[in-house]
Amino acid sequence: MTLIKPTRRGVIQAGALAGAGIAMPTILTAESHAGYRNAPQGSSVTLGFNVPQSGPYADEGADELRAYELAVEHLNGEGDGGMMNTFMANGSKAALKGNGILGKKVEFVTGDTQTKSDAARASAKSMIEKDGAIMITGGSSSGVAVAVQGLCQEAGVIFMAGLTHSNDTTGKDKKANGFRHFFNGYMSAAALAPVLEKMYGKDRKAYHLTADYTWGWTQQESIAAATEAKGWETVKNVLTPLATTDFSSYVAPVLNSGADVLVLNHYGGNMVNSLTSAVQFGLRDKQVNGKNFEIVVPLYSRLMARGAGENVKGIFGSTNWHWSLQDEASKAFVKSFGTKYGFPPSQAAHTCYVQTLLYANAAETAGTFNPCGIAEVLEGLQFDGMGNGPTEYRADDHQCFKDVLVVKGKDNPTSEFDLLEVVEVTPRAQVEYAPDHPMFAGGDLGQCNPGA
Amino acid sequence: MGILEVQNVNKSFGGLKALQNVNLNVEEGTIHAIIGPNGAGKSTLLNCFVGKLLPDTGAVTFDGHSLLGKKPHEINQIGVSRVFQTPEIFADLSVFENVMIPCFAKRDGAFELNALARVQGQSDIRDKAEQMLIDVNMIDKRDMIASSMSRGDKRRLEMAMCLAQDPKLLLLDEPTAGMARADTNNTIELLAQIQDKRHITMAVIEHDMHVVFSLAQKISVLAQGTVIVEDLPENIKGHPKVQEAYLGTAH
Amino acid sequence: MDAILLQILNGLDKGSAYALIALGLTLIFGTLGVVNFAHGALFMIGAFCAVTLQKILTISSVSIDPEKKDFLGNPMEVKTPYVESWFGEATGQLIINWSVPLAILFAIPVMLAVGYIMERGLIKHFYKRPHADQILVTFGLAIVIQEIVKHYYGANPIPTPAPDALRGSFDFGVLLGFDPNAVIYPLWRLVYFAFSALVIGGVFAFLQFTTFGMVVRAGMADRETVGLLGINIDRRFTLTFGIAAAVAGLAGVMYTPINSPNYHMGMDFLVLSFVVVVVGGMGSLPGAVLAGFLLGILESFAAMNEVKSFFEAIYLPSIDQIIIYLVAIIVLLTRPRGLMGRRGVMEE
Amino acid sequence: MLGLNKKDTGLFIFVICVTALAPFIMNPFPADSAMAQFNAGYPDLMQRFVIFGIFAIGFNILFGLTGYLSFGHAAFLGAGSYAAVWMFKLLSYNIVPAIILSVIVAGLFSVIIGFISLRRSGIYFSILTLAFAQMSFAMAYSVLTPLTNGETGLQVYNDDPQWLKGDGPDATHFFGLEMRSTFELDLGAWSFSFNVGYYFCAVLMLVAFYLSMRIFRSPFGLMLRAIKTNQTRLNYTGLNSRPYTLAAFVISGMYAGLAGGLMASMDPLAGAERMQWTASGEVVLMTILGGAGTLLGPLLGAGFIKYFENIFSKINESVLHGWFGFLPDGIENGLIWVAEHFVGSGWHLTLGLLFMLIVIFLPGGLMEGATRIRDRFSGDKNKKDTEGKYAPAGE
Repeated sequence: MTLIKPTRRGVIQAGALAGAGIAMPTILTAESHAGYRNAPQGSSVTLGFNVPQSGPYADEGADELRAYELAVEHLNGEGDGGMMNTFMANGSKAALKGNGILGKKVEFVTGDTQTKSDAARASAKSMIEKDGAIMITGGSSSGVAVAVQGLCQEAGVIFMAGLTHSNDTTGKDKKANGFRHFFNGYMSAAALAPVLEKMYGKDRKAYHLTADYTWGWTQQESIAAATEAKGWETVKNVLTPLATTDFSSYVAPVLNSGADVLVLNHYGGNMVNSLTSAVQFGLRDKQVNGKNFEIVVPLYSRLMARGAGENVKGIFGSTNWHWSLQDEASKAFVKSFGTKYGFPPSQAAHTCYVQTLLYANAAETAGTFNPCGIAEVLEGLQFDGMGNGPTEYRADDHQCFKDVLVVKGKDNPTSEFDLLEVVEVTPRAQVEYAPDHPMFAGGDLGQCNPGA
Repeated sequence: MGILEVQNVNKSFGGLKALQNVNLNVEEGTIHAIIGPNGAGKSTLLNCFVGKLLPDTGAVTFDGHSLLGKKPHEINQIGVSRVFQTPEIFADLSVFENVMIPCFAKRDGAFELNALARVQGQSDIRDKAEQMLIDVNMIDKRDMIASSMSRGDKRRLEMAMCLAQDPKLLLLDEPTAGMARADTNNTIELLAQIQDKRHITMAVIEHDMHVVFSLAQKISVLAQGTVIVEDLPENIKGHPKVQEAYLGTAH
Repeated sequence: MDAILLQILNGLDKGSAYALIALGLTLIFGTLGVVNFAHGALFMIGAFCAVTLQKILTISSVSIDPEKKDFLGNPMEVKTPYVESWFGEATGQLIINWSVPLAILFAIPVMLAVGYIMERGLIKHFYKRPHADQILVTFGLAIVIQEIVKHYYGANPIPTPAPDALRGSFDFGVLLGFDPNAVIYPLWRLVYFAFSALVIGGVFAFLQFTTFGMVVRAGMADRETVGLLGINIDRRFTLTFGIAAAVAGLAGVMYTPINSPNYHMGMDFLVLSFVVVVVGGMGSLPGAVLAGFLLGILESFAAMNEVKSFFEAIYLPSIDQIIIYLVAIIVLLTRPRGLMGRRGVMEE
Repeated sequence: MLGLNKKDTGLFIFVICVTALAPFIMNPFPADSAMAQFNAGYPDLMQRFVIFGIFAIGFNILFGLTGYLSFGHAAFLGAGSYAAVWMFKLLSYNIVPAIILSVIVAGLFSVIIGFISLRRSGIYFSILTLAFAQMSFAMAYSVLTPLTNGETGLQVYNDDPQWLKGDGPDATHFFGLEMRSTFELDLGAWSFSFNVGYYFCAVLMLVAFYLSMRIFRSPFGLMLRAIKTNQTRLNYTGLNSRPYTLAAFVISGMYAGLAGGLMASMDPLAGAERMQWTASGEVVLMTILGGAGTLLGPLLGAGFIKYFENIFSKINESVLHGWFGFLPDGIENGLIWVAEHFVGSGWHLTLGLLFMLIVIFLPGGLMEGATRIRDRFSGDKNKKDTEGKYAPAGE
């Protein structure tokens, strides 16, 4: 008889059942010895890849899944090893050996988040309860990331966040079992503001359109604060309903509002549609206050930006990573991904791949799959060779700090993937903030939970 | 004093005057027929009795209550039941259930949340419904789904449903419309029986003179929205005004 | 004033899409008595007709250019559309550039065929079934269509730009005596509105002046009687469904430059178009068109900052999120059968 | 027994047995076999089966009996969930006050929406309920964020007051009995999970099912069926249909609230998507798919949809390779190529196809399929009644 959660009552009930005369071998498994949930048995370890496979972010989810499969291949010693060859942790070569993790072959299960908190949690729960996943990772929105992170905290497994950009994920909703490699709204703003100042000047009036949910708000708050610090004025912030598909009514008043910059705090489909509307209304051909009217998209997703076609040309934004980076790590990753799938990876794929390697390395270093052991290694980990330069997993909030890319829609793309060009790599020091920064305040990591 | 009194009722739709100064008096315990050519306003008048239409002016009182502005279920609760031109029954339910529903309405009023009682446990209702079905000779069909019966049977069922409430007044809107001769005669017999046994007041709107003269104790003739004659059947037959209304003034 | 004019234009534009979808929906409902949850999918198929034509026109011959490198550093494949090699580069590019308007010609036969297959193959068997069954089967069909499109085109939006000549914006205000730059409006959106008006007019004229239309209108008024007249109603039902599908499809084709199409755009419009149909009144064609434009305009007004702050002052923040539903509730409570609905339709 | 007739008692005992033995029934395949992918006997999914079962049973009381098709019932589910999580935040993780409040809140909410919406019937009613639910969703997602925590979903934070918590458990519990405690029974190659939360939900589902049986067989249920078949006659029989429909609406709203409260009790997070029209549509689909107006149908429909959502979506290419690995490469790849369209990210396609097939070939939903199978086995072809739907109340 196995006790997944050997709470007092569980034991009593189990005892009663055994007492009722059901004959069975009574074996206490490694679980209770190991002292943590879903301790891997036998020769393999199971990871849970929880990505959107239906709904608007399905393509992003599919790209994440490709990256995970690649990471699993590399961990198991197949393929060319990708970034495993460049990965440096705390100044020395990473502990990964290409024989799985801690000698156990890496297997995985997949699920569909549908980009809904409920469905994402259901899917993650089934991975934990049914498939015995020891770690959950993935996702393409902050709502889902926060929801699944909370679940993993309760269940006692590690959560390695996928694409989530809201300040809250490592702010007021941070959890001891959750880790985020992706950057956030504050960092986007801090990286963008100096570039915007340089390109468009100090004296600018900005009009914000903001998706009316938590990510939109934190993004808007961040970018408004950062640009105002550079002398810009925020003329107006208009919240747009999430379900909006036609932004014409929100874009139409912009030109006569006295503003000369439009900031679109939108992501994914919202961003494609609002940007298309803005360009259609001729905003970019106009002069206001004697300056060219400009549009800014704080968070770019290359995959989605393709939907906006030529409209992205010349528009500034930020991104976590881009395949055109020329450091060895990025090149190695693009090569192994591109060879396998025939096209370059997205930033979502990159962050997911990196998260998987980081997890594997932490387990290898800690010598255990115990979430608390892994968390201990990840906290304060300094690593490099993962495409973003020297990076640190800050212990206070489990957020990665690294350089941020400021990008611009390319004027003369040479291929369908060649949409963005990196304008500036904003150094880490510029985007760093104190753990108790007001935009991130109110959260509590709590204690690491091993689930048993 | 009649049990149903209609005084000076006027109703017009746009410019069309459907009812003009209609006066009518239905005596308790009688069968009162309302006849008239097509478009005379018979249905409009009936709809004024049951709360479907509100007259422009005038009064309709039943047993001392005004019927104006009341909803159909309220009018029914004070003792007026109605039989429709095409039988309105609960087509998806069994015959027995069809009859039980008015029994519940009689016992419990317009609304009663009997969510945890059992239909099977309501012996008073069941006995009464059974009796009703025996009365209309349908007890052998009690478990049939109502929609699968013949039109004559549906009419019988509808009558049984109305009678289950022991109404003081039964309104019948062309009860034999579209029926075969045999069914018509059956219905006449049934109505006569009911009148005999229960002395229920009935107001019948009818086309078929055979039915009217077999049943009615009094007849009102409606033409162009007004009552032109109200008299005993034997006086109606040769009445010149009635002939004029039905045949026109040509001769 | 100019702000209001802008929002009216926006409203007419949104209203065009609503009206076109609702028109077909109510036509199918009124004549065939079918609640078609796959109608949004028809709109989406129309949009993907434009995408498909664009793909067909850009089918290319591939040659290797050793000068250029792709993202892996290998020699790059250069694609030349066959259209360009056949008609010369300039003409070829012009054809590709005009692929969205050209897609109208492509979409009409496709949509008629889709409508024909749907009606003959599936919907026909559901005329006499309860509305609940119709909802289930058409919803299932909508999912299947969506998934097929997703399989071939992915989940991300696909850019389908308007022709260069119609891409810019247009100083609409100057025509009406406003200051320059006061009312700037995208050309394509004006085209979309004009096109919709044309299609709506065409459908009404067709129903008004042809025998076929008379039968359809009579069928909407009283289905049973028309059945008794001995008219072969079946063939007409099929054609009605085809027309409704074509109208939804055309709405989709022309919508693509406004918002890049994706596989779930039909579902986004589905609920809204049902609200439009019901607000207009079940079974009323003019009602559907009226309600479409009305809701479009109100939605645009609700997005105005002045309106938003007014409603915020009376404790109704984010009025733009709920305006359509709020209007639907108010209309249905004051006018029981919507703006122009008839008694007894879909009230059981 | 319990005021049920013989047939209903039999049905009820059957349902009790199935729910009690669900951990065995849902896990028919050995844990390490290739078919284990189809096992559904893990706590979360079993909880979902019964919780959505409650939701659908309640919805069926409104739709199946009166024919009023509400497209906004998810609003009550969401309201119930929010109410429950607030109780966790303010009082403690004990689920009893949470569930009570969720039923009350959903009940009050449904009185208001029902009172207004029931002034109309048919599709006008459907659109009114849809409009209310969509408004609730839009506001919960944005302006009501202080109450609902918007996109992220309402959850319990460490600094929430939890006045009554004391040193009670840190997870949802029933007077100390933690919902998440599970014990596993390994029998040979098989493994079965018995979860406290599941059994708690199952007991409430059985109560809900029992109540719905009683309602179906009560005079009230008879009136509701009468409303569906002929409202005119009902009014001319002296019955006021409005209070009956409102009562049915509120009862089904409270069922939805109970389901919402239980969802939050099993997993203390309430997301706004729970109120979206797709969620309302899902319960409509469950009920029609299972068989509207039948007692057991909604339960079957709920199980069916949740099974596909949670099991089929998780079958990926490597699982397929595991299944077909024994075949020659060409055939293997061909089969995988076909199969992968229907599983994993293609699970929606399978669901859509099944919706169509079921409604085409089984007009009465899954229940009709079940009845046909039963009749085939018992050889009784004349038996037409589909499990009480048309059973004359007089027998």
